[in-house]
Amino acid sequence: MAHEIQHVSTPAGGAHAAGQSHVPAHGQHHGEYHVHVVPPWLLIAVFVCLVILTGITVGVTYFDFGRTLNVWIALAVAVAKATLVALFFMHLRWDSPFNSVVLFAALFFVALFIGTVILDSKEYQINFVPPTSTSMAP
Amino acid sequence: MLKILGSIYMPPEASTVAPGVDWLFNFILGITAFFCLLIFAGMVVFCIKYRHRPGHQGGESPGHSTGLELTWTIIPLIIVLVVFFYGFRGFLDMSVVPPNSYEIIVQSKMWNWAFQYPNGTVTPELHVPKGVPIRLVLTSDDVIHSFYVPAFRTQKMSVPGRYNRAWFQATQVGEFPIYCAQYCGTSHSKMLSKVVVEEPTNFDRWLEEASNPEKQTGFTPQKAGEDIYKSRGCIQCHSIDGSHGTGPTWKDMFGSKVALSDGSTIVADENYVHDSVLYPTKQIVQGYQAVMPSYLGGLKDKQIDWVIAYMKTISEPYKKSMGSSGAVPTSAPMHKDEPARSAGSNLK
Amino acid sequence: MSAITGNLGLATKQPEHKSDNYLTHGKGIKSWLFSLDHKRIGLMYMIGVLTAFFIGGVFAMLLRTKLLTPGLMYTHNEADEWNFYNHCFTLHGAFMVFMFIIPAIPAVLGNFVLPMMLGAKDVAFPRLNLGSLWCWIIGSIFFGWVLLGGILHAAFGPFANYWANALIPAGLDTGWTFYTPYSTAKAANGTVEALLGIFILGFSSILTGVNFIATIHMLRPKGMTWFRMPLFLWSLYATSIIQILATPVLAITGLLLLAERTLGVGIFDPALGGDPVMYQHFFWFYSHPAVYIMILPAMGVISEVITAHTRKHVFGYNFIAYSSIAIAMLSFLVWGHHLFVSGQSPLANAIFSILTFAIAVPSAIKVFNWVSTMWRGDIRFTTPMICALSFIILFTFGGLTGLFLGALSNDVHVTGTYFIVAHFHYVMVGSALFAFLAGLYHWWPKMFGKMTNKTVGNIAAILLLIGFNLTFFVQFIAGAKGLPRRYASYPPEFHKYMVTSTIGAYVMAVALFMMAGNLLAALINGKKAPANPWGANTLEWHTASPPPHDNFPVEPVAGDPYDMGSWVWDEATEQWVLDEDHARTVAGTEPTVHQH
Amino acid sequence: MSELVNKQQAAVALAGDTFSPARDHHHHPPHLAHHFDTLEQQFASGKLGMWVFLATELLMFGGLFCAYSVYRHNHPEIFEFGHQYLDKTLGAINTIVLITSSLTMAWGVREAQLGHNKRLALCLILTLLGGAGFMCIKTVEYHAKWEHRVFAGRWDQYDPRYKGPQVPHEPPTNEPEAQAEQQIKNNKMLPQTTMEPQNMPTLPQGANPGYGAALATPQAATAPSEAAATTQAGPMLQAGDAYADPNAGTADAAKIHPMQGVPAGLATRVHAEGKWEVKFDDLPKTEQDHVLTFFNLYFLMTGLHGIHVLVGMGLICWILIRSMKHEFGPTYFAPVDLVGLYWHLVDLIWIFLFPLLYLIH
Repeated sequence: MAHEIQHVSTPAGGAHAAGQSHVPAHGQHHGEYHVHVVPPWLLIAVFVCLVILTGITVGVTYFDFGRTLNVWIALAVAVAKATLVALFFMHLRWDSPFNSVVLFAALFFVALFIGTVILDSKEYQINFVPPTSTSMAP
Repeated sequence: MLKILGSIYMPPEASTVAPGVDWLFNFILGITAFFCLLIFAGMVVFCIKYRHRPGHQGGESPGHSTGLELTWTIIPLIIVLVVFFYGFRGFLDMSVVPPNSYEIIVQSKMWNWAFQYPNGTVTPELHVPKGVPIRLVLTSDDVIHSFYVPAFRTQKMSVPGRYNRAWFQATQVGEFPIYCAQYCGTSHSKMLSKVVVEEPTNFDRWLEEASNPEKQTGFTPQKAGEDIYKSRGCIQCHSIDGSHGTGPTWKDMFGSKVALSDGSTIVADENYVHDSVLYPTKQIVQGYQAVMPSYLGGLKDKQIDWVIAYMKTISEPYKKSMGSSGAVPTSAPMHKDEPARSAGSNLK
Repeated sequence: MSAITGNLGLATKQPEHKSDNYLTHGKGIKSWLFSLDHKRIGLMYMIGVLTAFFIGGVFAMLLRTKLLTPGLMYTHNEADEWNFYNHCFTLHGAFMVFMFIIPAIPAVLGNFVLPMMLGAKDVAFPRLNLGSLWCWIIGSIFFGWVLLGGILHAAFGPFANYWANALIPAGLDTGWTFYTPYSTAKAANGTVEALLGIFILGFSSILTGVNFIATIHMLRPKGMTWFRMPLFLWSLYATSIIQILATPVLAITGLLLLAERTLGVGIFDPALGGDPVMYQHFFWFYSHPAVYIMILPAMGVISEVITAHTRKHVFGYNFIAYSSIAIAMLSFLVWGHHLFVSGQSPLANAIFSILTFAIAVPSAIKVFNWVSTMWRGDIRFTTPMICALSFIILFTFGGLTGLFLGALSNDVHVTGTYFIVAHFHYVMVGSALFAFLAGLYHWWPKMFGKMTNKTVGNIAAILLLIGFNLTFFVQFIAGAKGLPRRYASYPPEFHKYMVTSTIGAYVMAVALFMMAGNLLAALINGKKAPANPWGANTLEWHTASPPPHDNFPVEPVAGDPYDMGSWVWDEATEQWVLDEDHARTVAGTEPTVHQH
Repeated sequence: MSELVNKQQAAVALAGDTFSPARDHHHHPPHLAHHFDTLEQQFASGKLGMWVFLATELLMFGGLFCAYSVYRHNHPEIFEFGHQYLDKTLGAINTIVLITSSLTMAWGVREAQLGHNKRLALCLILTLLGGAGFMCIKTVEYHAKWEHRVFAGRWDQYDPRYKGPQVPHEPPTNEPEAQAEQQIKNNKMLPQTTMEPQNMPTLPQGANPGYGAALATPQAATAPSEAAATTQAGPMLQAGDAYADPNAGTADAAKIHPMQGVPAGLATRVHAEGKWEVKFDDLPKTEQDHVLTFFNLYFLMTGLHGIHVLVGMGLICWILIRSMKHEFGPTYFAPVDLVGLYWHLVDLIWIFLFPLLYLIH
């Protein structure tokens, strides 16, 4: 895939950047500024994929694969869509990897939260039948 | 030796799990004391030896020592795993209910406890036989409370909307306090009760008496009716001071004329009360909703008779019609000018 | 003009500063309230959190005074008395937790010190920083409104006017944990305002966290690799992780509670089809990590203070740094230990118990490393050092008593009692407050250019330590004996413990007033502070006291932050001066001199 | 270590003859804040900050997803029943609308990077239209729920005059006993199973009508009590014996875990040929409450999402005004990019909400 990479010089480039790069991790040439411009065909392609996936996820509901499988299919399609949006619309594909780490950390902790609370779900009793005052004291 | 020491900071050991808990407590206390001494001694020695003073120079020392640091990573890790193991084992003892245990339902409410025995008797204090595993099923009417008996080392929240369970087996005859250990509002600190541990034979005798008021000393139908009024939920909706509740007040009701929602009028006699308790939707008093639950199967006819007897003692029309022959009971209604508010209603 | 830039291990000599510093850089109240300068924002935060601490402290004294007797102390009616007590402990908890301890070290000391430790001019997003301050102010106004409303209600009773009753909150009596269904169905009419306040305060915390993470990632100076960062920065970084990942869960929990209380949406209230234990899961998913928001930065402060005042390189830098991150990660996995008796499944209990023990290990590592740092040091008993030593004592106690609570069978006995109260006060007050005081005394000369009085400070610190132990140690015994917490009235057998505890509280109050007075006195007639009064080598000591508006006239280059040999005591000027020869030896290279 | 030193020296060498140029404010590009050295550093910081903030947003929605997961995990049939009130078609249209607005937003970022402020403004206007369209469709849906009397919370919280749900008219009966029984039914959450044993077979094994049934007839409970009262202390179980569920196999296991996953009324009226036989209005009050749990979650999740859409639209307006002033170009487009990130996150969340709420099979 060929991507347009724009090399842009900052107006007062050389003078500034010279040296004082605060970010040891970044090895770019000083005074140049890498801007990744997403080409139109890619944007359209991602959009078309998203529409198709939306169609799939709606279409799937007309078939019964069983309660569990249907949920997982729906979630898998949603994850695929979300990945497309994050990678291309949100530029993660070309971004500093640490931003992806942040996203994954957030998803990990959401999963941890939900997973652990569900672990306890056998204990939640929303069909609880409260004893009435007929039979119990105040 | 540890037992004597423990009595300084622990309540009496009155259940089968208590010695185990206390043993673990003392074990951790030992670990705590050891590490505290180690760390504090190190601090004191260093503070004295390396204090800044004329002529003292701070020496060079290694910036780290992986061996040393791994040592004080791994040793605490082992210690905490050991503590976890014992804590977990003790917890299993606490949560695995022995089969065939005696079940008591604990129901909490702001701010009192009610204990229901298998025969349906409900008491505000918990009586248990010694040496019998007691299984508690806890639930709450309103907010979260926590059933806590320090002497048994037993605690479990009683949560509305679910049943929690706990069990214990008392090993000592005596009376032990029950606390509510989860904050539950104004009178949280007075949500106290006690557990009375008795020999099994005494317990059986007590239960028989408790379930049959007629056998209790000082039994009168009026008093038994008042107990039912207080303990079986009537008090929540029916006042005895004339104020409006969810249901009509009992003050001066018996023997008076009652206007019903269908426009008719009826005299509140024995039949009316009896029917209202068992089939509450049959006759709705004007201005009230049909919300009262039926006590069909919940109260026996004899118990309803006691309630009626109690209602008679707080009804002026009835007493007048009887030529005020009945003595005024101790639980006489408050004065008419009293503000129409029961003691509990101004609580938030 | 020539300037010397340092080399590895060599501090940067800053040119003599002009008379202009950040305190005098702008004039007028607006230049403070809307300042983008991280130092000024830190000071504004300091005024705020100390006010919250004072209010919370007043409530604490009211509580302890009431507990002198199991009967009536303030009123003639039990219900009023108990309600008053319940409101007091709720507001004590809420003010102390949400408005004092959580923002205290990160937002005050962190804001002031973090960019300077990085040699930066400011945090990454100064406007966000100001936004964080204002979130704190607005959130606190909500709590102030709850407090004021409570007073109005107590004074004038239920209002005749419908709107007055609806709009003026009637105080707050839910406990700071807001357990449902009490908070949504029964509690006093100030819960909504308080929840809004917590929601907004949460954003203050989140914005600080976002700022610190971006700053530490992007604004580290030349020479400062991750493992050359001062340990305070490691602990702030770990704290920020918790702030950004846990606080939003508090926000959504608060919103759900609000929806439940105002609209009758039933997620938690069983009467509406919810489950109250799920609320506890939600709440503690935030509030347990929040305990580490309080204690992690405190540990960072102690690492700085101990090294500076023992004049020793910190022992086991890597272990301390890693343990900060380990604590931050593990802190998310232990919330269930607050639910051991609330009906959680036994499996979950076991998992949470073992993870709770796991988190004890990194804490233990830190304590051992601090003590080892003192070995062969040159210990100076300055006020920050006394506070730090007190911290180690109290944190050891608080941490080790956590073992009692992590052990499942023991926890069943002591949870919900005064044992818990004592345990978390040892950790939060004993440790976090002492660390905050240590940090204030340590950086006060940097903040205001004035030295504090050592004698008064030391006496106050020791008095505080004594008062603290008097107050809370007996609570361990009362708790083990079975006295539940939040009791307005108590069985007579506990009277002696309660009285001892109250006496201790008065001692603490006196000590805290001495502490505060000493700090204020320093502002008025304190000795002028040099740039580096302690001879510490982290970058904030390389600039003037108080620092200029932009922190560093010359961008510093970071070396080893704990290389104490770089600074030597100059008898003539009675100041610590930079020993360039030493620094050169440590670095092993010649310093580079650049001509401009 | 030596490698590090070399790197540092290289960095110092790179500094060349200019030391600390960042101090010279007048040399700064107009959008570079004083505490950053380069625009790139500033942009990277902004982007990192935005991602960290998005992480907090994810955690915030995580709370709602958590509540959703727990309730759906325990009561799938309630969700299946409830979701029939949601319009799948409108949901799908809304998904497409939001995806389209995401496309125009991403395109807008591209135009900003290239410095085409006019085209950027056009993209932003299209994005705004998408957001507005989304909210309009959402309003239509919300209105339909309101008409159906399904919404977050309870009527009496919105309308104090509301006097409870309209109970379907029941033929009056003169038999007081029958009335009482009817009333017991109304007071119990599981009326049929308590009073009409013929409904029992539809419940799975192990399901128990619940505690209320046992308590309602204390006489029945007296019989086992005699046996229990004389029970001797059983030997304490060895640790680990019945660890998985201490109550498994005990007589009252079902009391402790009453009704796992089976709301009585709905289970007895499962849908035939994809149609539910009962409507929301026909359900007893207690079951309506359960179904309302689904709608509570629906309104909370879509409501919070809708608030985010509105905030996003506000931010886009701000960017739009700035783009009209031609402020953006190759060296300065960070605000567009960051607002874009926020807008895409809103899209991301909807991508999950749509199947979870609308497409429950």
